[in-house]
Amino acid sequence: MDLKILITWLIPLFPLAGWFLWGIFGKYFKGLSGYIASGFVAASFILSVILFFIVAYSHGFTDTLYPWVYAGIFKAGVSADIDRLSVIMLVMVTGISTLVHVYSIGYMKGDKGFSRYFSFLNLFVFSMIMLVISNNLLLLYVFWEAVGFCSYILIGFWYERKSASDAGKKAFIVNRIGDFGFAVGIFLLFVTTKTLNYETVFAAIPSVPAYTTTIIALLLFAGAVGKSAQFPLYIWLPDAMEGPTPVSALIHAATMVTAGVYMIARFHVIFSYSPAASEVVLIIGTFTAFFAAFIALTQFDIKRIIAYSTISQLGYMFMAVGIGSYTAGIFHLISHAVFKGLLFLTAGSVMHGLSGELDLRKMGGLYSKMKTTAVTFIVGGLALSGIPPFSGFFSKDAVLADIYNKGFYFAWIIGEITALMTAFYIFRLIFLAFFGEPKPDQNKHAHESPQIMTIPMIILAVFAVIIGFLGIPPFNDSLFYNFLHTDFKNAYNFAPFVNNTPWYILSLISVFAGLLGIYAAYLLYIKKAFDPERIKSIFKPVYVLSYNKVYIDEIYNFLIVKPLLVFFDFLWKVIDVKVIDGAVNGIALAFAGFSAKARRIQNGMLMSYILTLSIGAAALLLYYFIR
Amino acid sequence: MDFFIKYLLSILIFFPVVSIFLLLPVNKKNEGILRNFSTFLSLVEFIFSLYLFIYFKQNTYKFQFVEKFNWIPSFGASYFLGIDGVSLFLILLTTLLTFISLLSSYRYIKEHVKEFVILMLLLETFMIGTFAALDVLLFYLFWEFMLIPMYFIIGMWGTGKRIYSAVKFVLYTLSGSLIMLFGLIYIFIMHYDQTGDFTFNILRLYNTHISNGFQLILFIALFLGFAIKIPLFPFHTWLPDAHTEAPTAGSVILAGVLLKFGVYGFFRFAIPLLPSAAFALSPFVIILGVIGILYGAFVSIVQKDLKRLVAFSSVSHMGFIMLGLFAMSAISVDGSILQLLNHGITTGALFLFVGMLYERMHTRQIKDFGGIAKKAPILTTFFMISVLASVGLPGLNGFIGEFLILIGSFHSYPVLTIIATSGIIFAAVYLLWMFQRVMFQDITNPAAESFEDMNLREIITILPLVALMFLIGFYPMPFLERIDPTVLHFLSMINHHHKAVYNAIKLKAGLSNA
Amino acid sequence: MHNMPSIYGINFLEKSMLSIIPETVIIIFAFMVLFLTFFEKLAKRKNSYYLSLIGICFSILYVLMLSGSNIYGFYGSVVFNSFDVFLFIAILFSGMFTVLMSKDYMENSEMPVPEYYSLILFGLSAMMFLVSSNNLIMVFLSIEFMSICAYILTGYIKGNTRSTEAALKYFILGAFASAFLLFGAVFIYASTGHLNLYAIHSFLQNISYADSISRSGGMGIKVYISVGLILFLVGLAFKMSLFPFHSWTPDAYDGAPTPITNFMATGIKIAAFAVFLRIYSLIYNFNIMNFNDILWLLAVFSMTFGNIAALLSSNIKRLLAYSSIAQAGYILVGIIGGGFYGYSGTLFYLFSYIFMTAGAFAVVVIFESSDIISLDIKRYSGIGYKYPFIAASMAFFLLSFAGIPLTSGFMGKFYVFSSAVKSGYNWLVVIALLNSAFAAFYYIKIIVKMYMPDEEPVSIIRGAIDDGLMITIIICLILTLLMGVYPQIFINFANNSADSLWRI
Amino acid sequence: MEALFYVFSFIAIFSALMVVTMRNPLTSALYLVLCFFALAGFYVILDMQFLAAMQILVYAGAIMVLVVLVIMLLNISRIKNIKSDLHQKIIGVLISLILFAEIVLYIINGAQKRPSGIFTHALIKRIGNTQVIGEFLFTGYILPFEIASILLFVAIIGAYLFAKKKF
Amino acid sequence: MDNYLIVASMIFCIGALGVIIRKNLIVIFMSLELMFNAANLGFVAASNRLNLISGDIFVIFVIVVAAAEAAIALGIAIAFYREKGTVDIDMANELKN
Repeated sequence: MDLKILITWLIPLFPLAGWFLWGIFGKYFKGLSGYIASGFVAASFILSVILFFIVAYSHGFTDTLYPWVYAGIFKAGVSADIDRLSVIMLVMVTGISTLVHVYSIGYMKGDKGFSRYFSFLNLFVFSMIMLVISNNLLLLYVFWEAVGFCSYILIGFWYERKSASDAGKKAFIVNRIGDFGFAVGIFLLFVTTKTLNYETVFAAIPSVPAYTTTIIALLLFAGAVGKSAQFPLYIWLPDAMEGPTPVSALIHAATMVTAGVYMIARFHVIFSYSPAASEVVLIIGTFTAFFAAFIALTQFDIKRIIAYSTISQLGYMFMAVGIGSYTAGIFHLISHAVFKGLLFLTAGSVMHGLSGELDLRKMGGLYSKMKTTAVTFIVGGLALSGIPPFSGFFSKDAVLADIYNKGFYFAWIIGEITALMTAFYIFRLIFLAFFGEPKPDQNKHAHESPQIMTIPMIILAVFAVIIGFLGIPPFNDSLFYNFLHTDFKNAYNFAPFVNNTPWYILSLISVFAGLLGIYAAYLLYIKKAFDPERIKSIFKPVYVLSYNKVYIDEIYNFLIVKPLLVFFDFLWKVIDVKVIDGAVNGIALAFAGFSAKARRIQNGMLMSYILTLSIGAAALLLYYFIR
Repeated sequence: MDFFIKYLLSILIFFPVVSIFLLLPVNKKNEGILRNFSTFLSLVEFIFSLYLFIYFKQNTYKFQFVEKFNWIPSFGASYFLGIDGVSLFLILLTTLLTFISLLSSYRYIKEHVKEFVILMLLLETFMIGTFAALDVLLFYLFWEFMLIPMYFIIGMWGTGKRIYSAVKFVLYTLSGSLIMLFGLIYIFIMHYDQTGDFTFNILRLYNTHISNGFQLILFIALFLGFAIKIPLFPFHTWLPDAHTEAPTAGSVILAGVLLKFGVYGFFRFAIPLLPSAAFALSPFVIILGVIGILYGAFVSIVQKDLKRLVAFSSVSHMGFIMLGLFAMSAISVDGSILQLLNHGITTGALFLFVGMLYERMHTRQIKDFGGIAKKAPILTTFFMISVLASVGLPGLNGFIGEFLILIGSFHSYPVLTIIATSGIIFAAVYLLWMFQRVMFQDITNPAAESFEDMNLREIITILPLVALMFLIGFYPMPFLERIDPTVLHFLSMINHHHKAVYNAIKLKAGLSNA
Repeated sequence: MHNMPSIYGINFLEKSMLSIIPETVIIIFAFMVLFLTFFEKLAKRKNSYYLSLIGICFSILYVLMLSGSNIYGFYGSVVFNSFDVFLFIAILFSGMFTVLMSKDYMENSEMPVPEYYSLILFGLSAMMFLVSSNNLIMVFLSIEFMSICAYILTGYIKGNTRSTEAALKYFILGAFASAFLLFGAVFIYASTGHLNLYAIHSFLQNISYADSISRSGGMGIKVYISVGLILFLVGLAFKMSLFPFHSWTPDAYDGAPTPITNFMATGIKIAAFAVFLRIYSLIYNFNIMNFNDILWLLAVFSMTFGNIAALLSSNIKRLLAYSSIAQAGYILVGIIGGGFYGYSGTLFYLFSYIFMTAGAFAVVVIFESSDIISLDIKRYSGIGYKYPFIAASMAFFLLSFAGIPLTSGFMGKFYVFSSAVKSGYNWLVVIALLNSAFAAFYYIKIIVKMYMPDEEPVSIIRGAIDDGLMITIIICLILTLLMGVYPQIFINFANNSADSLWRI
Repeated sequence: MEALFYVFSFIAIFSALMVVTMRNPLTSALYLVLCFFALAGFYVILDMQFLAAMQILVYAGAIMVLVVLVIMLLNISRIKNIKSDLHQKIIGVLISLILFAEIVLYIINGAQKRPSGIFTHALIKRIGNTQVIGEFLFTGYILPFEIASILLFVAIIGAYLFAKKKF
Repeated sequence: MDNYLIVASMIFCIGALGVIIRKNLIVIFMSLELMFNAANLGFVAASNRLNLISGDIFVIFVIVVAAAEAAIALGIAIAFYREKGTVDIDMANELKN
């Protein structure tokens, strides 16, 4: 076998083996399983890097491991499509996974589900790798759901907590709603093109009628909406913070939730041939970005703030892919993976230090107690706010600049406002948690996390600083753009550039917005120039709306969940038991009634028997007579 | 060995009967021997059945392991056995599930053990016979008598309203199958009138030309028999009762094998015999199937009894299978057949787990459980795998079947398929919710504190099923490549017949016009 | 008319005598049994029992010896052909089971024994005469003979008001129905001028031939004969216990000694169906009127009424009585179906019907004791575990009644129903099938009681089970199973006998 | 002959009606005897003097004496008190009328049947009706004759068994 | 022949009427005898008109059967009377349903 093919299949094999090992023999390994699991993922990472260079210096390839489902004309194999997009994703996924694995050894120490945790984490890595490298939609869908399952099981990792298992279930079901659309999209695609292989699908798409393409694209996008937590299916992601924090870092920030963006980038042919669908992507992305940031403004749970920020940032990515700037989207995906992973890990470190405390109101002045954590957190925060030279600056600017230059001004304005809000809420978090007076009761035991946790944080922080430079020179000349763009050359350019505003002007505006947000946070929470309570009361309706997450959960509950449950109960208790089964039992009862009547004929009276007999005889004669 | 392979089907059919005779001399009191010996014999049967798989020739739709002897020449009935890719797997499923359910009932069945094992083995004979029979009368013989052992199993070892359920089960299915018998007799007579060939050989009956109007009537007759067995939506009410009250082994067999007979009947009899009617009525059947999918799922969501929930989920799953079968594209029919196996495996496993929970807690109410995961990690793991397979999680068996069904049906019935697809959401809702309430959260019931994990016997019981879930999920080709030629032949056959009838009628109409 | 020399010819008489040898043997044995009363010592219960069994076996032997022959004896009074062979064997089996069942029953009662057995034997011979009769006089006489034996046997339990009441009801209704039959015979005779069935047959054939040519002749005769046939049918339907003429069935079955109930349910019913089949095949279907329409109604009503009335019965004998009304309906379906296939099916069903009914009644006898409560199906609670073999057999017979495969009941039903489908009586078959699905309920009710008891099992057997009963059950079981699994031999047998119906 | 027919018909029908309507069973029995005599008269008209004699001997002589004997045996005063219900009477009359109407309608619709046999009035006169019947009875109908004898025997056993007080 | 048959059927129907409306066992039995005799009349008339003998033979057997039935009937009547003290058929009401 060719070396690169061997490498390709070894990459998923390691985590798969890990899952299997820890799942079955976990209890014999105990603490060791964490190290070995990390080692497995690290091995995958190293192989991914090798593969990256192989692909970077040669070209992509596809390979089929074995035929999987062949039924009639339907053919799908377990096969990989290795191109630049997938190797970038591979390196990102395995890289961050490795770090999170290492981090988890410290974070999960002493948990009784230690090996179970690593088992499922490995399974997740495996599924994510397969999702990234798959070369047909069926395989993609399989691992699309598989990562959802891993997310489900890891969110509900502490299953004794009702909230945790509820959150897991919610994540799974909401994802399923999106997957429903995704599945229908696949069906339609298959019916239209008679194939699910990327190459053949893409070859067929240009000749497909536009409205069909649009429907397919929208349905596929529905899957992305679910997976990548976009409006209106984002509701599971904040709840998903019930899981262990490294899981949030890996799955709900860096990798799985970005699968939707990856998917649209992967199917750029379909989306670019349907401007309408792309517009929908843009609109949903823009709205989600703003909306999530708006909610994040007033939350007090640090993980939830970061979760809303993730939703918001995913909105940026969708804005990018929605206007056809796939490289910008992927670039933001990568940089976001790094800094958001970092933010979550540091948040986890904070929790670890505060023995699980999440409420911002009970924190303060942690900077002195946990310096590494604080510094890395601030790095992450700066990256998120888009302050140069951190990675967020480059990637977010690439997105916003493209939006502006392609003429989507309204989206651009929203994006900038969102950037402002982003900077505000993340620095509100930083200022409240790490600065100000320490809260006496909570911070007594506050301590820095062990090195096994801090080292991955530091590594990520370093990357958060340097990875942005892949975007140099900014705009469509960058290293990253040039590297990746070859993969998107099939795309139909439905949104050409209409402006040629220089990048530095746009960047300046962005940086200004970011700084303004930070300054506002500074004024409010460090300088205490304004009383936050007063602002609260001024904007009371807005504040309440934001604080209660726009009541979306309640609306869903009231409008959908409750009526449906009542309806289902009605179906069971009335339709099933009363109507259908009632009819069946009613027939039986009717027969019993007939039986009682029939037995009355047989009343034991001889004269009535004689009568029956003679009536019978007369009736037979009569029958012939009237015939 | 040659003899063994040549008469393998007969050996499979009659080996359980022989086993019964081996078991008869055993004293009633010797429950241990009875249990072990019967389980061993069913294992031997299963191993025998594996020979079918080994010696099965793949790339052909032709019937294999054919045996044909005169039986009742006066009716044109013969002892005619043979299997194709579809019945092959259903027979394997039968032998496997019989073994598993015998193994699973060591703890559940406490009294009348001898009667129980004898009835189970008897049931096995009839189930295999039904799948192997290629003669309509022989088929019907096996099909109908099957009710009786099942009836005893539900009625004698069941719980709660067992007698009501057992009687309902028998009467419901009996009425359907008697109407079906009418249809079969009618076709038989019609074939005789046309060709003068007095035969119940299904392969020859396929050539009967029946006008469209008659086809519709006959199809409805056959439909009733098969649809009740499946059970399709408005005919399903026997199922929750029977499943709920039956002992674990009974539920496993009922869900795992008996429900398959309806679909098998459609596949082998109703559709090929009456292709035009099947084409004409397929939208209605599919609508019923789709209603069943949603209805079963909806009602499952609000169930309070574990077994009843699983039972209603069967209604939902069988709806998918009907959708696939009647969409009549190669992909969807392949999927349906595969899904038959999957449903047998997963639902069988689910019932086993419900049985294990019941054995330990003596309740089936969902609210009485909670936090079991803490006490029984192995059980939780396997249970979860089964639940996920039932949900249709990719990588497990349920997904492949459902996906093939849906993708195959989409072409002809896009709207209905979309509605059906939404069933996968609700499957996740009711199963995961159930799983959460039973296994997760904190322990509320003090009885759960002493919950034991699975023992070795139970693990052995479950392991083959879980292994199959993964095998079909990851590598379904050994199954699909055997099913596919049969299905393709099935489709070409009904298309051919359909066209022939259509042309004949057109010809007639043309002549009458002229 | 008759040619005198040939009448007195020796050959003729010899042949004629051959045709009634089986009956004669039975009658001789009946007299022998009866003479046992004269000798105190010999009148012991067992002697008459064994003697009657020997007589029946001899008779069977003779039937088998004569099986190939086709004799037209006593100036056309009787015929002996394969049809008779089949039904003789069926009837003799029924008699044998009755005798076998009786031993245990009689030992526990104070009734005179030899008379009892001799009456059974007389009844048997009457049934056989009825089957072989080929003359309206013979038909009437044998029916009356058979009925009189049955009346006496029904009221045999002295001092039991139920038994006397049953005899009374049976007698009055029976005589009433016989009067109709007789009056019907008047019209048949008046219109055709013949009493011999074959002669009537050929007469009608000529009429319908003439009818087909001229379209005018014979109309009046048709009117005449149809009123005769309808009245005749009333009398026969009474014996077959079809719906409006069924009313004696439950009461007589209930009150009679159980072995005699079996005798009535199997022997009389079969003999009645046999003669109906013969008359029907010879006379009824000459387009005189569409008698199938009438039979159709009778069949549907019988099935439905029998099943519905049986639904709530708690007395097992009454339940079986109602079920036998329903079964008569099913059998009639075969006759309606008609043709070779239908008649053969009817015969097959009749044959299988004996074994399931006799088996079921044998089980009833086992569990019966002097009090009437012993007939309540509640008493069958839990016998499945106490007496596994008997209960399993009972369950099997009940399943056979219900028409579940593997039993003769299924094959019989299948046979008659398919013949009806063949003749185009689709709705009839659908109704019959629905009926049998519905009927399964009350059969299953008994099985539920046996195997899934609510209360503790009631032990009711008075001691060791009698050998005769066990033999009956085993024979019935084997034959019910055999006819359910491999019916071909019996079908051939039935085919032969149905075939001989046409060979005039 | 015609006149005789009507006379006998009248007597037969009238006495038959009396049989079913009289309260006292003894009276009914006597009317029944009268009816039998009328029927015997019919048989004489119809050339069957032998049958007429049989009718009177067997029916009026044997059977009716038996009936009367039984009536005497039973408590006559209690028997007389058995009343029938009115609605039963109405239904009975209705049904009998319908039955009668139907049968008569059939008879009227049916055409006159031409003679098919050889035993004309003259022939029977020549041979003698007793001889004709005897010849037939002992040739063509010998088997029924024998069976009838056994039947009577069985009936005697039956009557004996029923009437016996105790075994 | 028609006239005879009409008379016969009239007697037959009167007999049937008697069976239906009377509750006295003895009278019912007498009514049955009437019905049988009606048939006899029919047979004799028919065989006379058709110039046949077989109908007359039938009559002889009917008479025999009637005698036998009379014996049985009276036996049953006596047995019934002994048990119930009456011959009212309404008292025969133990067997029902």
